[in-house]
Parts: sequence; C-alpha cells; structure tokens
Amino acid sequence: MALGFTEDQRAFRDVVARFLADKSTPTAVRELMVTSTGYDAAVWKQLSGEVGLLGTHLPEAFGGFGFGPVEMGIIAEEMGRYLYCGPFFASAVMAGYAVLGAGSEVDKLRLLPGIADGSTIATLVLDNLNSPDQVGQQLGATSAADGYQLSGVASMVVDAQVANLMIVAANTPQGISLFEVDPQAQGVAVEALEVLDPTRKLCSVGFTQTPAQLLGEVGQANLDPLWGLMSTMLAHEMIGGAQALFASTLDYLKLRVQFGRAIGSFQSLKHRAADLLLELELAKAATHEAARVLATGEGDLYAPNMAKAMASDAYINIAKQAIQLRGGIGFTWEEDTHLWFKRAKSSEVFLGTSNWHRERMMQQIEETADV
Amino acid sequence: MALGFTEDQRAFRDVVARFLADKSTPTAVRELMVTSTGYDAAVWKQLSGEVGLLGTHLPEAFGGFGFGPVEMGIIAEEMGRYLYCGPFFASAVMAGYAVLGAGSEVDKLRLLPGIADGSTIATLVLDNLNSPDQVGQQLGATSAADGYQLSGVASMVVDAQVANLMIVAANTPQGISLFEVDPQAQGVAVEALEVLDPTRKLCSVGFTQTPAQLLGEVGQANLDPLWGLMSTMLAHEMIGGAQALFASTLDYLKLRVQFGRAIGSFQSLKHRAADLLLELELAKAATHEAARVLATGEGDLYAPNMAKAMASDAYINIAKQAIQLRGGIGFTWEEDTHLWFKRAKSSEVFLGTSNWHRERMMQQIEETADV
Amino acid sequence: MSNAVEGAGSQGPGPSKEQIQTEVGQWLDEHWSVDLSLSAWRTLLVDGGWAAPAWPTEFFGRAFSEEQAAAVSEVFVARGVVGVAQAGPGRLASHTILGHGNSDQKQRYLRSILTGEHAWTQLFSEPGSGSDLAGLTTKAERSGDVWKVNGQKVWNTSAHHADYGLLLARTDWDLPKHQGLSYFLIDMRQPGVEVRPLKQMNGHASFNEVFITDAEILPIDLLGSEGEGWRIAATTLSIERQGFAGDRSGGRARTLVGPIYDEYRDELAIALEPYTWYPQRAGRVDLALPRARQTGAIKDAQVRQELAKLLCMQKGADIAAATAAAAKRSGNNEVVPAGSIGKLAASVIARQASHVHTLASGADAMLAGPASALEGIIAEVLVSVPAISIAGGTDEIQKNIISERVLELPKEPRFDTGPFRDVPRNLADT
Amino acid sequence: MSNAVEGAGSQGPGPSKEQIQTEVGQWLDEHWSVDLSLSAWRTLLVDGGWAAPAWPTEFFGRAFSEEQAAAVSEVFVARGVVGVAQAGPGRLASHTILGHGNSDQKQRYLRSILTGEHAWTQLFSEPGSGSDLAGLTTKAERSGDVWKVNGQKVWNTSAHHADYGLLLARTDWDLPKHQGLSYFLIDMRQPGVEVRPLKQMNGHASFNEVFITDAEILPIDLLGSEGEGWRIAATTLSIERQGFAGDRSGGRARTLVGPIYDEYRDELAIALEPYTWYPQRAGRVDLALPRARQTGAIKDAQVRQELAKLLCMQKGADIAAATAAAAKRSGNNEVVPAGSIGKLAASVIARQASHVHTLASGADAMLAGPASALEGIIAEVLVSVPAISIAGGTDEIQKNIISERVLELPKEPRFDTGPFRDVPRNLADT
Repeated sequence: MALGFTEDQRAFRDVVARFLADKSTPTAVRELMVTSTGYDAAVWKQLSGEVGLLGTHLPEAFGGFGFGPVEMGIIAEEMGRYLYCGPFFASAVMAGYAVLGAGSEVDKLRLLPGIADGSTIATLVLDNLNSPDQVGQQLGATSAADGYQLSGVASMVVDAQVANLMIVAANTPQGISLFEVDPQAQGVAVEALEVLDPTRKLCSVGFTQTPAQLLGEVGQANLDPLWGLMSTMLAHEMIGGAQALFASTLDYLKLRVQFGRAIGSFQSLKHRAADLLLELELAKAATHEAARVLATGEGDLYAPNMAKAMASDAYINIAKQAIQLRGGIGFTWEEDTHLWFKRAKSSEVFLGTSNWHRERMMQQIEETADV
Repeated sequence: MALGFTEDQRAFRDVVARFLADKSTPTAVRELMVTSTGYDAAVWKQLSGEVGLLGTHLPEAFGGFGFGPVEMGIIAEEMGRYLYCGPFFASAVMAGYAVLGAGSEVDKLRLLPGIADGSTIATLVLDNLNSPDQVGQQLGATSAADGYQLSGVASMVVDAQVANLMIVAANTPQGISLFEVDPQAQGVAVEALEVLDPTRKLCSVGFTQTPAQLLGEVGQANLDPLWGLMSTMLAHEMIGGAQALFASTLDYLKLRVQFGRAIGSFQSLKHRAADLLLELELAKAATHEAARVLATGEGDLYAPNMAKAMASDAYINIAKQAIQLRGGIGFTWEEDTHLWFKRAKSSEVFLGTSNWHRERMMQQIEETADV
Repeated sequence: MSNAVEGAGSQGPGPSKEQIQTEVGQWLDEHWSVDLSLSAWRTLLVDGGWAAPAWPTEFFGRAFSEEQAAAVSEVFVARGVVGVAQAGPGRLASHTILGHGNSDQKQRYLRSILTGEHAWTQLFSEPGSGSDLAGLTTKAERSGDVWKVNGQKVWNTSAHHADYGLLLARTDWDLPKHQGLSYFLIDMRQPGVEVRPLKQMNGHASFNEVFITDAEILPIDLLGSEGEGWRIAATTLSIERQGFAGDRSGGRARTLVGPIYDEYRDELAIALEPYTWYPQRAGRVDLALPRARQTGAIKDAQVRQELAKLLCMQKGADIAAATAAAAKRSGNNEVVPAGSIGKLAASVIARQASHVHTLASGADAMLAGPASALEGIIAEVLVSVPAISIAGGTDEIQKNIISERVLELPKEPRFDTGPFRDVPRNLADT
Repeated sequence: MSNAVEGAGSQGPGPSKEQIQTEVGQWLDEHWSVDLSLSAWRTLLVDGGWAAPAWPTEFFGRAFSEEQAAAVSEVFVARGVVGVAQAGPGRLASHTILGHGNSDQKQRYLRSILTGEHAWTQLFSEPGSGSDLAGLTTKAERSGDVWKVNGQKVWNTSAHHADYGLLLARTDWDLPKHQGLSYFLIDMRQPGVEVRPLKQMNGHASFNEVFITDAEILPIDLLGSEGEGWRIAATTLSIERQGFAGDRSGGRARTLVGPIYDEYRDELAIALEPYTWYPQRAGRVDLALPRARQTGAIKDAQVRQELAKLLCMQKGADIAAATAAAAKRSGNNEVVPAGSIGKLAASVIARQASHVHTLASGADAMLAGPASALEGIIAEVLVSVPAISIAGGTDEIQKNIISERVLELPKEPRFDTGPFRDVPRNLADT
C-alpha cells in the first residue's frame, strides 16, 4: 500500500468531515455532553444509515463495507477533530473489532450486522483500561448449565449507559475469554460516573452471576491485537483533535492584538507554533503508518504503540498551549478550547499512557531481536 | 546554619575567584589541556601554599583548616567556573574525603597532611564511576603476609597520571575496603586515556599482585556517604561552569547583531535565556542546600542526589544553548565555549547520571517511608 | 515598588512594643466581646483607633511603624480578636485611596472599608487587554456634570458582592496609551453596571465580567488627576502582588466560639470562595508522593523519575525563595530578584505535578467529582493547572520581565507608543 | 525553487531511453578504458558530449530531459564508468554559471569544472553575517580596470583546494542590504587571498576562513549585473540545499580495479573528507539500539523510554518525508512543505540520539578516540551533534520560516530595510 491517501480515501474523508462539521458543532457538543446518554440518536441514525460509517471496517458478509483500518482511521480522525459525542468508539471500534477478532462465524453473523447498521449499540467491557496484561483481574466467568456466568466489576466502561450489547472480557480457568452479555440480563448493574471529559461517557458495570454467552473458544481471547487496533483508532482520534486545536490556535494568534501587534508576530509564540507543528506532523505520520501496518500486515508490529504514544504527547502538548496562548480567555468555560483539552487529557490515559506504549514497543523490539 | 552565605564565606569566594581568574584563564586552560600531566605545578604550589585551599575541609589535627562542605563547595564552584585544570578534585575531594571517612586516626595522620599541603597528589581509584553499588567488581584484594595484595583494573581514574598516592576501593571477602597504594609499587600500570573533556585527565590503572595497605577496618568502607560528598562537590563544580557559560552567552546575545538588531532582542532567545536562568537558579539552590545538609547533618539525606541531578541537567542544557546561541562561531575550536561544553558532558556521566541520582533519591525516600 | 501606605505610616519612633501592647490590651478588656455584631465591633475598633494603626492619624490610624502595627496584631491574634475587614479587594481599595485620594475621598470611603460595610472590586482587565493592560478601551467621557463610562471589564473577583469598584478607564485617546488613562471610584449599584459570573473550564466561577453601559461617575470620584490612572494603578497592582492573608486571626477564628466568630467565618468563607481551587491550580505537589504510593505507581521507574524531577524542582524553588527572603532581610541584594522567577517556577512545578498525577492515576484520571481519586482533588488539579501560567501575568510576560529587567537583554521593539487612537488593536475594541 | 539548469535542459522529447542507452553504450565501447588518466578520460567525455547530457548543446551537453540524462547515468553505473567531477562546490559553480553567466563565462569556466581541472569554493558567509547572510560586509569597489575586494569569509568548504571562488560581495552601501550585493567569480590563486583551515570543536577542520585583502577581479568576472548578487546567490543556495550525491558510481567505484579507479578514489576521498563526521552530527540513530544492547543499558527502564522516543521520532520523520516525497511525485500538494520541518526534525532527533548514547554509555562517555566506544564514534557523536541545529540555517531560522511561510504567522518587524550604510551591525563589520 502506497504512502499517503488515495483520491478515494481523501474523498471519503471529505464526506465524513462535512457530515461532522454539520452535526458535531461545538454547540451540539455542549448540548450533548450534559445529557445522560451523551449522544444524539438522530445523528447516530444518519451515521449508520445515510452515511454508513459504522460498518466501514466490517466484512460485507457481516453487513459491513469491507474497508480496513485506514478508512476506519479516517473516521476516527475526523470524529476527534469535531469532538463527536456518541458511542462510535465503544460500539464500532471497541466492540466491533473485539467480535471480529474473537467471535466464531456464527457469533459474527449474529452480532456484527447490528453493530454495522447501528441498531445495536455495543460496548466492550474491560476491567482495566491501562494495559491488556491487567485485564481479567476483576471480572471472572464460570461455566454454568446453559453457558457461563459472570461476576465482578469493571470500574470504567465507555458508553455503557446506552449499550444494548456488552462484549465482556473476563477471566476463566482457561484464560481470558470474551463473552456476550445482555445489559438487561440478571445481575447487571450499570452506574454512570462523573467524568473529567464529558464528551466521553463512562459507567461502572457490575455483574452478579450474570448469564453470558461465550464468543469463539474459551481462553483464546488474544487482547494484544485488539488493543493495537483500539490504540490506533484512538491515536487517529487524537491527531484529529490536535489538528483542530492547532488550527483554531493559529487563527487566534493571527487575530488577537496586544501591544499594538498580532500576538502571532511575537517570536517566542511563532517558534512555539513551529515546534508544535513538528510534533504534530511526526505524530500524524506515525498514526497513519500504524493504520497502514494494520491494513497490510507489513511493517513494525509496534506501530500502534508508536502511534498512541506520539499522538497522545502531541495532543496534550497542543492542548496545553491552546489554552496558554489564549491567556485567560482560554481558561473560560465559554471558550471551546477546554472541550478538546479534556478529550486530550482523557485520551492520554485511555488504553495505556505514552510511557506504557513506549515500554511495550521496546519489549516487542527486544522479543523480535531474541528470535 | 542559615540560608545563603556569610560575609566570611563571600569574602573567601572572592579570594578563590580572584586567584583562579588570574591563573586559570582560557589561555592557560588551553595550554594545560594538551599537556600530559594536565596541570601547572607552580599554580598547584600556590593553591596549596599561598592560598591554602587543599586542606580547607580537613580537620586542623591533620594539617587542614577545619572548614566544611560549604567552603569546599565554594572552591569547587569557582574551579568549575574557571575550568581549573589540576588534581584538586582527585586529590583533595576524592582521595581526601575517602581517607577522612575510612581511615583510622593513624592513617589520617600519615596521609592527610600531605594532601592538605599539596606535597601529596592523591587520587581515588574506583573501578566503576557510575554507581557505588557497582564498585568492587573489577578490583579485588587478598590478604598477604605483610598486608594485602591488589589485582584487577580500574578503567577510568581521574588524574592518576600525576598521583603519588592512590587510595583504592577493592573488594575483599569481608566487603569493599579502601587501600593505600604507592603508584611506584610493583604491578601498578597507569595508562593515559584519550578523553572527551581534555580538562579532566583520565587513566586506566591496573594492579597485579600489588602490595597495598588497608585503611581503617576491612570491609567497612561505606561508599555511600563518600559518593554523596563527591557528588555534591561535582555539583558545585557544575553550577560554577554553568554560571560562567550563562554569563558569557548573555554577553554574546547583547553584542551580536544580525538583521539590524542585537540578537538578544529576539523574543525566542530572550525567553530561552529566562528558562535557563530559572533552571540554573533552582540547581544552584539545590546544590548549596546539599552542602548545607552535609555540613549540618540536617535536612534530606538525598540532597546530594538532588544537587547532582539538577546541576548536571542545568549545566548540559546551558552548554548546549551556549553553542546554539553563538551559531557557527560556537562550534569552532577557537571559541572557548566547547571547553565548558565538554566539561559539562563529562560531568554529566561522572559519578552517576541524573537518572541514576533521581532513582537513588527515590530509593532513599521510600526507605525512609518504610521505617 | 514600595507600599505607599506603609511608607506613609512609618513616622518617628513613638511608643514601644510593650507600651502598645499594654494599651491595646486594656482597650480590648473594655470593648471586646464575642457577643457583638461584626459591624458593631468594627465600628468600635475604628472609633478606638485600633482598626488600622499603621494608617495616618487623620484617617483612623496612629501612624504606627510596621513593627508597631505588628505588635497590635500580636495581641489581637493572641486573644482571638476579630480585626477589620481585610480580605479581598477592599484592601486594594483602601491602600490605593490612602495613597492617592484627596481628603474628601478618604473621609467618604475608608471607614466603610474597615468596618466591612462596603465591599469593593477591581475593574482593570478587559477581554481585549489581558497581558497588555494599558491597552484597555473602556471609555470615560465628560458629559455635563458627570463622567459617562462605557466598556467591558473581566476577571473581577467578588464583583457580584461589590458596592464600589476601582475603575481604570481611558479619558484621552490622543495621548500614548499609558498617559490617557484615569482612575475612578465607581458606584457598582447603578443601572449602567451589570455583573455576570464568569465560569472557568474547571467549573468554578471565581471571577465576573462587568458590563458598563452609560454608567455615571461624579467628578469627585476621579482619583488623582485626569491621565494619572496608570501611575495609580501601579500602586493597586503592587499591593495585589503582595497577596493577601485572608484570615488575620492566625487561624484561630476557625475554632473559636461566639456569635461574632460565626459572622466572621461567614464573611471569610465568602471572601475565600474564589480561591478554593488555588491549591489545585498549583498542582498539589504535597499529594504527589502519597498518591503514587496509594496507586502503586511508585513502583514504576518512569513515575519515580518524574516524581523525583518534581520534588527536585519544588525543593530548588523553596530554597531559592527562602534564600532570597533571607538575603533581603539581611540587606544583601546579590541574589537574583525572586518575584518573576518564583512565578515562573510555580508554573513549571504545577505542570510537572499535573503530569505526575496523571501518570500515577493512569486510566483513573478519566474520572472526576467526589467519587473520584482523593475526593475529586486529582481531577481538579488536572483541569486547574493550566491557569497558573496565565493568571497574574502569563509566563510569557514573566519571561519578558526576567530577560529585560534581570538579564538586561534588549527590549522588544514597540508598536504602541504613538497616540492610542492609532495603535492597532482588537477588532472588538475599536 | 526550481533548478535553473534542469529547467534549461528539458526541451522536447528527443531520443528514447533505449536509443540513448544504445548510443552511449557504443560510445563507451570505443572510448572507455580503466587505464586512462582521470583527466584524459573526462576530456574524452566532455568532447564526446556525454559529460553533462542535460546541459545545453552549446555547452558540452545534449539538452536532455531529466529522464534522458538518467538513462545515461544508468549505463555509466552499470558499467562502472567514472563520470565528470561532481562532488563538492564545483557543482554549485557550474549550475550557477550555467544559469546566470554570459557565453564568455560559460566558455571559460564550465569545461574545466567537468574535467576536474579546476576546483571551486563558495565565499558567502562571514563571521559577522551568519543567519543574516544578506548583511555581509565584504566590499568590492571599482578601482581603475579592476574590482578590488576586501573582507573575510568563513565556512568555506574545500577552499584550500580551490582555484576559483563564488564570491558574494557588497558593491553599493547606499541601497537596502539585499540590493547592494554583487556576485563574482574570483581567482583564489592570487596574493590577496589567504585561506586558513578552521578547526571545529570536534577536532575536524572541514571548513576554512578566507581573508581577502585587496584581491582583484576583472570586470568580465562579474556574474550577472551589479546588484544582482542576492538573486543569483539564491540559485547557488537552492542547489546546495538539494545536497550532493558525492560518488555517482552507485558505490561500485569503491571496489573496481584499474588505475583510473585509484585516481578517482583519491579524488573522492579529498572531496568527501569534510563530511566524514556528518553521520555523527546526525546522532547515529542507527547505533542507538545496538549500543544500548552492547552496554546492557537496554535493561534500564529510563534508557528504554528515551530510546523509544528516539525511534518514534525517527520513524515519524522518515514516514513524513517519504509521504511528502510521494505526494510531490503524484502532484498532490496537500502535504506540509517538508524542507524546514525535516531539518528541524533532524535537529531534535540528533539531540535525542546524543542523549541516548550518553545514557547508554554512562561514565564511558568520558572517553574519546579510537580506543573508546565503537572506535570513537560515540564520542564523536557527543561533540558533533551541536552542529546540526546550526549548519545550513539554524533551528531558529527554520522556525521563522515554518511559522511565516507554512503557518502564515505575521513576520518579525524589520530593522534593516533602509540603506545598508545605516543598518546597525556588528562592531567588527563597520
């Protein structure tokens, strides 16, 4: 696959961007972020129906469009840019990729078409969002007469408040397995949490002897590739947000006058902007590369780790400067900058910190070297 | 002990500074750094005799002046500022503190007066300069009929080329011990090394069944306090050098004209200077604090680690910028900046990197907490 | 910059510390009672001359030196006696009026500031002039017998409680920007003044916006002369930079029993309300190590490094500040001026603290509110730290000051020295 | 900026690749021999018209397009045939003269550049004008029949081997600085020109200083018109920015056997000598991981983090550069201009690499020379990296370019637009 995007891909990005520019305005974001569901059902319907984005990455056999991580990354990037509020990441990315990776053909036929057409809002229940190695310590499954029973608590689950399907990673004597759970089933307790970033809703989800159906084979859930896919999509979301903030900050620097000159003419601010551009461009390159590696299977295994670490650092640095360069105005609630700042902050620690991803990358380099 | 320096201490600093400003000019440094001995014997004589600095930290009973780490720090700071070339650090600081810490009364009476009056040029032979924990892996001592015998190699020893006394840390079955060795004794091989920083000479020193006299009690050499003293003095040397480079760089910024204005009027350079000043001031404060802690025994045990880490980072950052802000001129041999840059670079890794010192500091914080 | 008021009060030797403490002690024996109302007690205090002993004798004071006034405070603290209204912008008002007001203004305003009857606010900053305060565009024009004022102010602490405001407004657009400003005392309780709370990104609303539309000021409320505004504002700003101690009871007021303390605590709570998140803004360095231990992140080598860097910086800054203070006390001026450097250090430290808290929390840093880590303190740190490098002069302004005043590097070229009318400015301000 | 020469050569379709390769193959069959001397062979090459096929037909070329010229090179590389003198400043000279010289100048200079008979150097930078190249103060004054030149140049690669120099000098002090410069071709072998090697902090002496005292230039060696110097210098600089490939034999010359190769290798060694430390200047990222493994530092969590950061940046920069190049090839200009950003990335990467090498070596980083780590390569990295953010335009200049041209932020105010005579400058330059 060639570097850069094809014309089709660029056109696809334009479609996504135009849709979100229209639907996910700062005004809409502010309205949705204070609702309990956190999303606009009408927009969700258009997203799945008219624009048809939810099944982008799913094979046609399961109701999807058969595209790959590059196209999915384009969506995630634009959603990050426009700060889209809704269960796309939880349902299409997290749950979608989880089922695609671990489910049997039957599982996929049963679950993916709903995810693809938006009638199912799924989420992936992980009892740890720091590292795949720590998943399974709080949630366990035991086999029961008619399947499995789950017990335990996942302290943070994305968009569980609107999910009608839960894909749950839980420990079994055979190892980590994925399960399908009906949120209405017995023993499921979903509780909304107060969050730092109100554009990404979180709930705690508890299970008490909740009936669950195994996906794929028991103990065969390999969370590493799933984590790589999710991290890559999150990295796209982050560089999208970083670009939005960088652009709006440049506009501000050109417009704002102090001491008789546009503040963007002050050399220390100009140089800072150049430094941020460099960091952003490298993060973008690494993020797009991760999607290409996942799409082709060629390249560094740890490309998703690179992408998440770099996108995360770039986003948070740009977000800090987006506030700083606006001065007091940037710290007000009225100004939109903090919406992206908070998304940057929550993304920074979601699915592993930069440090964790860099350490993971080095482990993979060293494992490869040992062979 | 009060914060800041007393009037006596400030006057003492002036004396030291005036002496070095006169004797350790950049011209003198350039001359000495290409000699094989690396120092000026006449200046050394004045340093010990007329100015009387070598025994500053040694008790009067052993020929010294009975001052403490604060005064010794003042000397080290000024030596760093003027890039003094000579075995002060090896003999007075390293070997002097080693004997003071580990030697018996008899040992001290025998060895310290010579160090104090400069007739002895001593050095401390450590087979590892990264961490006290790694000392003793390359040098071992076995007891022999008339004392001990040393064997092994220390790959880097400061100023061994001019030492007429070696204090050697070597492993014994009872643990690390310090020994006195005559460089002229059998089996001693001293070989000058090519160094990155020609103002600090290094040699490899090998021993083959070399007769050695134990200092103090066998296995009782506690290198940690010694390492703390050496690190604190090195930190002083570094903030001295950092101040010299910072001052000369400011002068350059005020003088150099490009684009019709002094380059020091460009805001990005002004702000960089402010950032460097902040880093320098914090490092200076921490370094002087370390000397006070060692002098009084009151305060954080890990103050020397803080000092070395902060002084090291500040010095290398200022040194990099001292070159960068001078542009091409700063990269020439003719310009003096690189002399300090190289001292900064060698100091950065001498006696443990900043990372090592920070890790050590955290270990001590956690040990204290466990009690 | 020296404090205009303290300068005014430092006259002659006067009574000794012992004499003062005996006298104030006797006076308190006669007058102090925890059953008095706050305003009744403060009226006694003012009338008795113990409200502000460092002030001039003509205006409620005794012209005491700093040491003498401290002797009075000592007795107040020791006995748990409530002092005059001190917290918040009232102090800025009284010191500025004392320094620059005429006799009439001092007579009209100072007393009610001391008794707490009237609250004040500062009306300096504007949306269009933040770092560039002197570029403000609120207009005051003579119209018949009054000044008519129009404009918008921002970052006005406690403006919603204020009876009066310290207003900086432009009265001449043809002079260079610093010369066309005048300083007014404005009645906030008039139709042309609208105060709206200004919510911050961390959810607090510590400040206000003030919209001024055809508000009126009588000529007798011009402080100093027309065009003297910038010079007088410098006094207000220098007092503001000294910070304010809030509770002057030495903390005892929190626990003492009696009706006057209840009233005092209510007053204090209102005055301090805007500042509850300030410790979080500074990064809560004190919580970094305990938090890392709590989460187990202390075992992570990266976290240890970042934590160590934080503790190093904090220690360096503490020592540097203490050394500078000690040197200042002993009259040794060798030491680098501490103000701007200390402020810059605080920014760097707060950012590093926020970073450490983020690492120590991991994914838990996505949560906020009382149920989250340390009852929401960590979350509040993460969304409050961005303010520290902005409030009270941005880091950029501090670096300008350090590089020009401390390091003596050449000044930025200026584009705003001509008549203010011709100086480029924000669209909204023209 | 497009290359003036390549532009000149791209005319019409002409022969196909196959035709060209057949023709040049036959010609080589007849003329090429490894027993020829380098100059004899290159004379044949020039006379045969195969020396610079992209050049105009009037001047030793065939007006070939870039693709056609590449077809010729392919055959040369495949057969291991030595080409014309290409390395070093000669290329800058030939392209600049080709673009801006008159016929006489082309006739006099181009041939000997191709044959390697004459070597060139570039005389642009001065001690007083580094980042501000156009502020140079070397003077050229008409004195009777000649130009008399006085001044000092610096950073002159290979000046000690040069027969001629590309000289930028000021001919009019009353015009603004860019307008008063003229471009000369100067004979370096004259008494008024003194070349001294300039030693760098890493011990290499890749450059020279050139002291010019009453040196003379004939009017026929003014390139272009008086006052056109800056415009012409832009051509030279744009070619310099393209870099130069050095050995055009595809690396084969290193191993091939025959007298001409011996001579060629000597020539190449001299031409490349100034650049031997350039890989170290870039930080030797390639050695970071192997070195960390060698010393065992790879087990240190800090080193792993810093190494990972380095590899991330390098990967990001590689991909960004490759994406920009691919986009450029496909005519898509959406991508951010790569030049200055790439240069800035190289600085950041080199500094991080130096940091990683320092950490990986620990105290061993105190050593240098052949007996030290990786035969001295690590030490050379540590003392060479400071150059990368200076040479070829400092990081500060790159950031000005990025912020103004890419991000379209307002320009710095200028203080050097009036007559050059009145522009403030360094004391030494007045």
